[in-house]
Amino acid sequence: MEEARFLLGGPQGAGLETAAQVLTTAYAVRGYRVYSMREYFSNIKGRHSYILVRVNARRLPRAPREGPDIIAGLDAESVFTHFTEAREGTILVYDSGQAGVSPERIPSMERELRKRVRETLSRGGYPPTVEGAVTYARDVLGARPLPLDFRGILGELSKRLGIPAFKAKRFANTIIIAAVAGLTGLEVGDLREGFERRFPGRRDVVEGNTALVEVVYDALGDLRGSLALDEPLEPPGEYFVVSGNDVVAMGKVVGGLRIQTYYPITPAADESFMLEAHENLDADGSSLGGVVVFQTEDEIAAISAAIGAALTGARAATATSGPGFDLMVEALGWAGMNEAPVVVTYYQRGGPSTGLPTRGGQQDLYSALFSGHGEYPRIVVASGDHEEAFYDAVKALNWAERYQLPVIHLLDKFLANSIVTLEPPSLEGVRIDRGLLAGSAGPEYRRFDKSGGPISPRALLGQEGVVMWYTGDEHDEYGHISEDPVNRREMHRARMRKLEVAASEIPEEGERAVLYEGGSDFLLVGWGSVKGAALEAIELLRGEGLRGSYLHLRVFEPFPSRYVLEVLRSFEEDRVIAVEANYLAQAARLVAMNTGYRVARRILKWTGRPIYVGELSRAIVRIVEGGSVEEVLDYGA
Amino acid sequence: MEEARFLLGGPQGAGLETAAQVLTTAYAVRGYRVYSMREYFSNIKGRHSYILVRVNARRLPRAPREGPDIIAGLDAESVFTHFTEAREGTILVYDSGQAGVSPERIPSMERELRKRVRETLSRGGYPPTVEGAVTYARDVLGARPLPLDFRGILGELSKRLGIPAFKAKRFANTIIIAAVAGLTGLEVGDLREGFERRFPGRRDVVEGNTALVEVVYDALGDLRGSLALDEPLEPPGEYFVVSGNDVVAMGKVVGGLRIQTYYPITPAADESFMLEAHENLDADGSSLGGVVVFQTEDEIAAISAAIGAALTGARAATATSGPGFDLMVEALGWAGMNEAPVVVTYYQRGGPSTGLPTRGGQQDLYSALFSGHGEYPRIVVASGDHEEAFYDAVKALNWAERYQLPVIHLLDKFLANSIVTLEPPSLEGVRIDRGLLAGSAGPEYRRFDKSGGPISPRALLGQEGVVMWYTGDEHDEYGHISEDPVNRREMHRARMRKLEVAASEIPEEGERAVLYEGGSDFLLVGWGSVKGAALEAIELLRGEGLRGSYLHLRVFEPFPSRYVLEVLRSFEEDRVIAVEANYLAQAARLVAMNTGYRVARRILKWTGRPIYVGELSRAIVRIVEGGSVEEVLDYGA
Amino acid sequence: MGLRLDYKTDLWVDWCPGCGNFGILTAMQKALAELGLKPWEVVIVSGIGCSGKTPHFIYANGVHTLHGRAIPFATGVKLARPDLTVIVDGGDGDLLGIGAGHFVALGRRNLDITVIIHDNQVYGLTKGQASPTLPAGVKTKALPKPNLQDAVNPLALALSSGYTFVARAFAMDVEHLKEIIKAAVKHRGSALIDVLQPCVTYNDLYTTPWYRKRVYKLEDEGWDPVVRDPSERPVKLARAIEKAQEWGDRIPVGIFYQDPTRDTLEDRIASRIPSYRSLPPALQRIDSNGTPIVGERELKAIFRDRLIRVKKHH
Amino acid sequence: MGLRLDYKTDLWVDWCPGCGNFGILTAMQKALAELGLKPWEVVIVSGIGCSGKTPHFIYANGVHTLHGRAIPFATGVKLARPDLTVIVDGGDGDLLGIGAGHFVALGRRNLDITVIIHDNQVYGLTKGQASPTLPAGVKTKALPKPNLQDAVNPLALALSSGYTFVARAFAMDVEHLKEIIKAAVKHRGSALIDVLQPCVTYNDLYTTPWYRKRVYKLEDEGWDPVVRDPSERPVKLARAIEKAQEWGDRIPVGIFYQDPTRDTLEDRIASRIPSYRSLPPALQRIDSNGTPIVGERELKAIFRDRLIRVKKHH
Ligand SMILES: Cc1ncc(C[n+]2csc(CCOP(=O)(O)OP(=O)(O)O)c2C)c(N)n1
Ligand SMILES: Cc1ncc(C[n+]2csc(CCOP(=O)(O)OP(=O)(O)O)c2C)c(N)n1
Ligand code: SF4
Ligand code: SF4
Ligand SMILES: [Mg+2]
Ligand SMILES: [Mg+2]
Repeated sequence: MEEARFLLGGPQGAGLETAAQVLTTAYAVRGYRVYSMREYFSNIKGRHSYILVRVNARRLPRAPREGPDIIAGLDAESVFTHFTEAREGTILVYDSGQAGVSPERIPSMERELRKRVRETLSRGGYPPTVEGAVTYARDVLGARPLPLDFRGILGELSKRLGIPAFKAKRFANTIIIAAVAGLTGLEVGDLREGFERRFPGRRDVVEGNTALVEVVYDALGDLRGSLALDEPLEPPGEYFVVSGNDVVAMGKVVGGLRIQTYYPITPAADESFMLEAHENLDADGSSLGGVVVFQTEDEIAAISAAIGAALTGARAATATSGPGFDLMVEALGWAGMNEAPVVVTYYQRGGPSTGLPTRGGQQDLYSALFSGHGEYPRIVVASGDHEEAFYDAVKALNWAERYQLPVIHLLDKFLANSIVTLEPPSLEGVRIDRGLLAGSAGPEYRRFDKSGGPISPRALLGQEGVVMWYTGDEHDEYGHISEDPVNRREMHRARMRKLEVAASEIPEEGERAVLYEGGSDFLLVGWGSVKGAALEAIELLRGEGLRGSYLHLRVFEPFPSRYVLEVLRSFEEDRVIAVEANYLAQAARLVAMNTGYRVARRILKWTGRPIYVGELSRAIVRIVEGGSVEEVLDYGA
Repeated sequence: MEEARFLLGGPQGAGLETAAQVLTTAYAVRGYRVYSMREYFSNIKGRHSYILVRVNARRLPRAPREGPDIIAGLDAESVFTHFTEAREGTILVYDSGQAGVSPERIPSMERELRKRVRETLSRGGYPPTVEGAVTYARDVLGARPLPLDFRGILGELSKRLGIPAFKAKRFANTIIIAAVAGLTGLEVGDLREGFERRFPGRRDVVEGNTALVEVVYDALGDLRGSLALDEPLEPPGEYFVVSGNDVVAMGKVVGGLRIQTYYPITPAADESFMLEAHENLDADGSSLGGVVVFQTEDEIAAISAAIGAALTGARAATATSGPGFDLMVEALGWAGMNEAPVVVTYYQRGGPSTGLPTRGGQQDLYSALFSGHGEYPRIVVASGDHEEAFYDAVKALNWAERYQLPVIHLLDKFLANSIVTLEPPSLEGVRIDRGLLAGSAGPEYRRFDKSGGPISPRALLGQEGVVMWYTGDEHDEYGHISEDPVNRREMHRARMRKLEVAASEIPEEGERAVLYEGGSDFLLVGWGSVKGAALEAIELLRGEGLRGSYLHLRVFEPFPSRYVLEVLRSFEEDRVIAVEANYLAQAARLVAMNTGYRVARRILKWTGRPIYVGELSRAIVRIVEGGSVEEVLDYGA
Repeated sequence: MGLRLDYKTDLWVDWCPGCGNFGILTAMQKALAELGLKPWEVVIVSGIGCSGKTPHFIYANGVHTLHGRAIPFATGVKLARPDLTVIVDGGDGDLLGIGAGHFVALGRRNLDITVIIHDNQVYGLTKGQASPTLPAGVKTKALPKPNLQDAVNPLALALSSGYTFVARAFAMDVEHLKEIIKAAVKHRGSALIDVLQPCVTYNDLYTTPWYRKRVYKLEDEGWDPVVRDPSERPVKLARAIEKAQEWGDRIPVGIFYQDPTRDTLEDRIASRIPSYRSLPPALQRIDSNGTPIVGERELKAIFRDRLIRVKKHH
Repeated sequence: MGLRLDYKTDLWVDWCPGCGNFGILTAMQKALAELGLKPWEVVIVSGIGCSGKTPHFIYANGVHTLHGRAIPFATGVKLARPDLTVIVDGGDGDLLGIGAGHFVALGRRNLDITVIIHDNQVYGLTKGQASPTLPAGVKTKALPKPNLQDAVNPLALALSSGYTFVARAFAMDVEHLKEIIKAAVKHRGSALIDVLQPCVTYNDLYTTPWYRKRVYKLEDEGWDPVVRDPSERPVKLARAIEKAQEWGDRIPVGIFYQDPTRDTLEDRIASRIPSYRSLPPALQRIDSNGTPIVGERELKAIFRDRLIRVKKHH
């Protein structure tokens, strides 16, 4: 088969994150393309967590998709949470020792789910136990149960390694990793490489895990390799195995970032962690400098310190998510007023308020565009996948300095926490653009000199022989406070006009919006990580004779109004569909604001879970063929 | 004459604010309607400040208007700042002792203005002195100079009162108050009442001022009463003499506010000051309770404490302006998520950032509507004048409780700091609406019970026999954290649907938008304190044969889309003009977002000064008759 | 779920097994029960973090607010209903990092609120970063490199800010902690309890055994924390701050300082608004059957200083 | 306007005549000149308030930031260019009210920044409301009623937060203040100077004559603020805090505490990033002629732990 999909579940803290990394690495070693995403609670230990992995022999999968080939549960809760996701042929791996457990005996399970499970099973006449759920999956959905004796397997491990049982238990999560790997035909050595990557220098852990893989492989018997994948097609020599957080960090390093400030918050903190782990830029023994990663006392301090650093000429950024961004809003306005180049990497999660802090969504577009009192220019760019995220991170740093303004780089949890095999990005054509610098400025220097146009030559704090002033008050060319109405009229206009300059320089077509043409039966309009699901759904529907296109919005400020309107008008109005992971269809409403064009059909999702390819394509069909105008999606546990 | 207009200038700290209050009171005592506004720097002492007063015998003036009948300057800077505003017949009162002063000798003057004054005078061949400016005003503009010997007048005062000269000097600002009053025919007793109001219990101050009025009246000689006003038409028995800040405080008291939290900021703080000064609600000896006015350590604490108080059932609000609002954004989202009824009174000033902290603008509409991550319902209402502000303050408190959400009440500095004679507002039809309360809730209570619709019965923290939970996380009906996708889908939807309920209950026509019909030659579309200038400009143009209408946008969320679109479509597209005190035409762009209708013509101003009636009407003519599509206004010093 | 007086909810407590928060939770539940308070007379206000979940596990009113903002939310509740018992639970990051400004402000006010710091030296819920109570140079489990920033001393900070009750306790000594919570709640004024709370998942330095070896009780050494006369304040305060520095082989727990001689913010408000105690903001009537209590006549009376009577026929 | 070394700008200083800020301004200008620093090597960072305008009146780099945020902005400047001299000017509201959290955080870090509080007990620029250093019960000019909230002691707060140089001075004694500023700038680590600054317009209680009668110099009494060995810290700190409580008939000014034995944040960063001092963030090259220094090869080298080599032909 070309692709295999599997879902691995277990309690938070039991190693699901490790599983994602180990499996992704192991498949990558073999040259497969892997996409893996993770769902978890805002909890450190005990609540249910799972990963969804797609391994493909030809190309990188782009989004979660229903219908796993394998569902593997570490515990009873995993079975109860996911058994309804099985389809014809799905192999359901579970611990035979848990067969009799009922939802009532699982305190970590949420009330609502417990109730639904009971209802589903009792409606079908099945007992409310793991056994019952597995049988339901088999009888009703066509799944193939694969009970494994976890206790026996771990007993075997403790025997082989000569370690006590409680120590063997620590390797439990490897049972399901190994089951998946074994079923799909991975070799022991591939997995071993995954463990070596994950636990560098910890031989005992690697050995233990490898031993357990062997035990499980034995236990699989005939089934081993039964879901074997096709040989991968011409893989390149190397892959980065990276999350969305990771690629942004890598992009920032290429883009010359030298100070990253942050206050811990999900799902942004891992980016700073990645940077800190690589703070010394050592390449083959020679040092290219260092990135100062600075944990502040709050997000107000994070953005303020980033701005302070930016004024000295250091490329500076901060990364956060909604609650933190809210606190940055005031200082963002200061940066706008003072033409300070600063980048805020903004990871969307489920809002409002603390919301669903470890889940995803696309609810923060308004926040990125409009938060903050007063009017000032900012650039807002949203990334749709790992590759875009990498290049956008570089661009954001360039634009910030070229136009001397804050740039907000929008991502979301779906992207941040999904791990892929990424071809090492080409840096051909990637440039560092520091904008207009006043390298030879002297005592007559005026920081906000507008005589040459809205963009003033920029000197840096600490630059020899130059002195300058900054203030959040309206100011004159020197940066001193001025309340004069004529100065105000011109200064405010000059600041705002920088956006016009940016608009004239950054192409609408291809850079600010991208049309993926596939036919005129329908047009999806989306942004951010809708991209993956949209493109795959379009492909899926092509198989069913529906030919659609996707308009991917990339830069929201300056908005690509002309091009977007042109594209929209080239489709039948009732075939244009907004797709967004929010309630309000924010991007669609922004299209109306900027072009007057109202997208009247929409597919929305706000459960905190990503949009799946299947549910999206079914919704498209209901709109295009069924006349529906709004579809609300809710797939995923 | 029916109306007199005057401009009084002097250094900050020299009593211009007092002048506005005293004069307004004095005219009110005589039954006139007065509108007075004030411009001042972000400075405590020394920089130039002025008031613009319109006194009318028939009706309340609504906006600043060019062409003062009197310009009275306390100092040379006032003359230099305002002499170009004189027109045919303007009486220019100044200190003859300052005649020789040049701009270079006035350190408080801003560079830009100094340069313009020099240029204006030298172009006309006048010397760069007060004398020169006065002569310019006379020769070029037709003004009538009225030099007064300030030193002599104060000398006379010190003689009459038997006080030393330096003490007499403290009364200096009364010279221009008296000059204006004398020219327009006010009696000494009227002014005296003004002083008594302003300085309650301070007899010596009242006496000194009154004596000085007499001295000045003597000095005016023949000119006394030369600008006498018509007798006022049927004045009511009483007026409130109040600023925009004051009326909001009064509205809040009527609306049942019991806790106001605040952190000092211009131009919001005066509202809290007004409340604090009236914290004991004493009416005719009997106490109706008390309002706790609480100064917090910052705006984050202000909103947080207000929300905390609101949960107990106390009506709670906070007041701030842009920088403070930015800091409130995160907690506002918490209120949205937790369906907490809280009111934020949001006074717009000149942004972005610290901007023009004592000047005005309408740049914060986006901020009020969209600030904050995630999606949650809020109501945003904007007041156009003092009367609206009063009733909106009551409404905001009602809506907050009825729909259980944050309500943002938008005002601006122009309104906040202008003082008018207000007819005591009728409270007929004003109700207190506490929404759905769970008065008899018991142990089974669920705070977020949605079984009866999106609005849940509300119990109060501390209510006997009831216990409840709140959290900013997504939650179940009890208020406990829930990450279940189905619960999430429904809870988020229910919260957002409250806005639909509000939309169905608050009429679009008349309450969310008001059409002032005057003809179809043009339609102005505006909001907030554009109202006054728009209505007067329309009236002015009617005299010139142009008949226009005004669409006043009042509630921006829920937006009156249907009605607004209907009104807009009933006008020729090229006769529809947005009028706003900002750069982006924010309200017009919101119209497009909500209706798809793009208002293509606009009149904008962002100098921090209010829109004047004259400049607005001229800009309308240029658009309607001259084919212009955008006009940028900049009148006012 | 009927009304319960043991202060327990039937939710699953989702902290890591062995977490010090269990000790704090139990101590709070016992203290509230022993104080004989009704669940609806108590409001537990928390920030965000592992600690922030506490109110959900207590059967009393619970307000789980924002990261760092528990104190201002609690302040609003208390100002509107000074008769309620208001307790704040927060993490060290929550109260001493992002919320340090509010922490200081509460001390200045001496509002009658009890603040409990769940002091685990890490940011638990965001996976183990250094918190403001972790010393420089040490490296707990989840840090990629040793900590760059130094620790603040919660007791010294509270004492300098004006808290009138300042104590430290150990989460694993539930009985002792419970007694300190009771004393703090009974104290009139702002009270701070810094609770040493082992985080089994991320803090591998300050563990339960580590503390057990070092902790000793102030009262066992005859420490007298009480200010009996305002003149004693400077000296007792300085001594308490000095004592608060003690850390290492011996770590004192107990009440470091208690000053019942200061008036509370509520006292000061009541001196300005006489009806404040009997009819606090939340309990006042504002309407009668929908008609505002402040009608046209009352409005004119309250704001009479802004009302002008027009002189007729002059 | 040519480059000037007397640190004066030609702007009109728009404070009220007689304002204590003039003393602070003059002392700063003199101190900088006497320290022999070049104007471009100095960055003055301020918050919002009357005090916030200070940088505009000094001929050196000036960053007039947001209310309460001068410290974090300054932190960013200093981290990126540790070789620059960074001074923060803020009001008491600015640094101890809205900015108190950052104030505490700076102490924890011991970053080499000097913080000057313009302590006038009021919010000057917003027209005289009570600031966090105004005691409860007093009523300055612009308050409608006596102050409800109590004062925080800036010195005690700084000492508890970890500042390694803590001093108080009187704005009207320019010479003495100047010397203290010089000492603070020379000190390696976070330094705090609380300057008693009369506000002639809104503070009619703590006036210049009031202070003149009370202020005395610590050094005249032989006060020894210096920590010579880390073991002295707890005692010297406690003594300094006790001394800081003295207020009333006698008010001490001078250096209360100075601890040169602690490492600074910069030291700690340099121990992790060896090139930090020689090539701090702002001075590193990031491109050569527009081409990123980190190219494809370097990217793979730096992130080699994330790079997987595909096994061919297995
Ligand atoms: C404004 C904001 N910033 C960041 C976060 C992310 N966050 C959640 S919990 C937490 C820290 C928790 O540490 P602590 O306060 O010590 O509590 P603990 O989990 O250790 O009990 C942070 C930073 C947030 N929720 N809100
Ligand atoms: C976020 C924010 N809130 C409020 C203000 C309004 N504001 C301007 S200056 C000031 C206080 C000034 O007091 P202080 O810090 O003591 O400085 P001073 O004027 O006394 O020097 C305030 C609250 C602001 N600019 N920003
Ligand atoms: S992470 Fe630490 S503080 Fe949080 S629940 Fe686990 S042990 Fe407790
Ligand atoms: S208000 Fe006070 S602090 Fe501000 S300038 Fe005037 S005297 Fe100085
Ligand atoms: Mg913690
Ligand atoms: Mg101050």
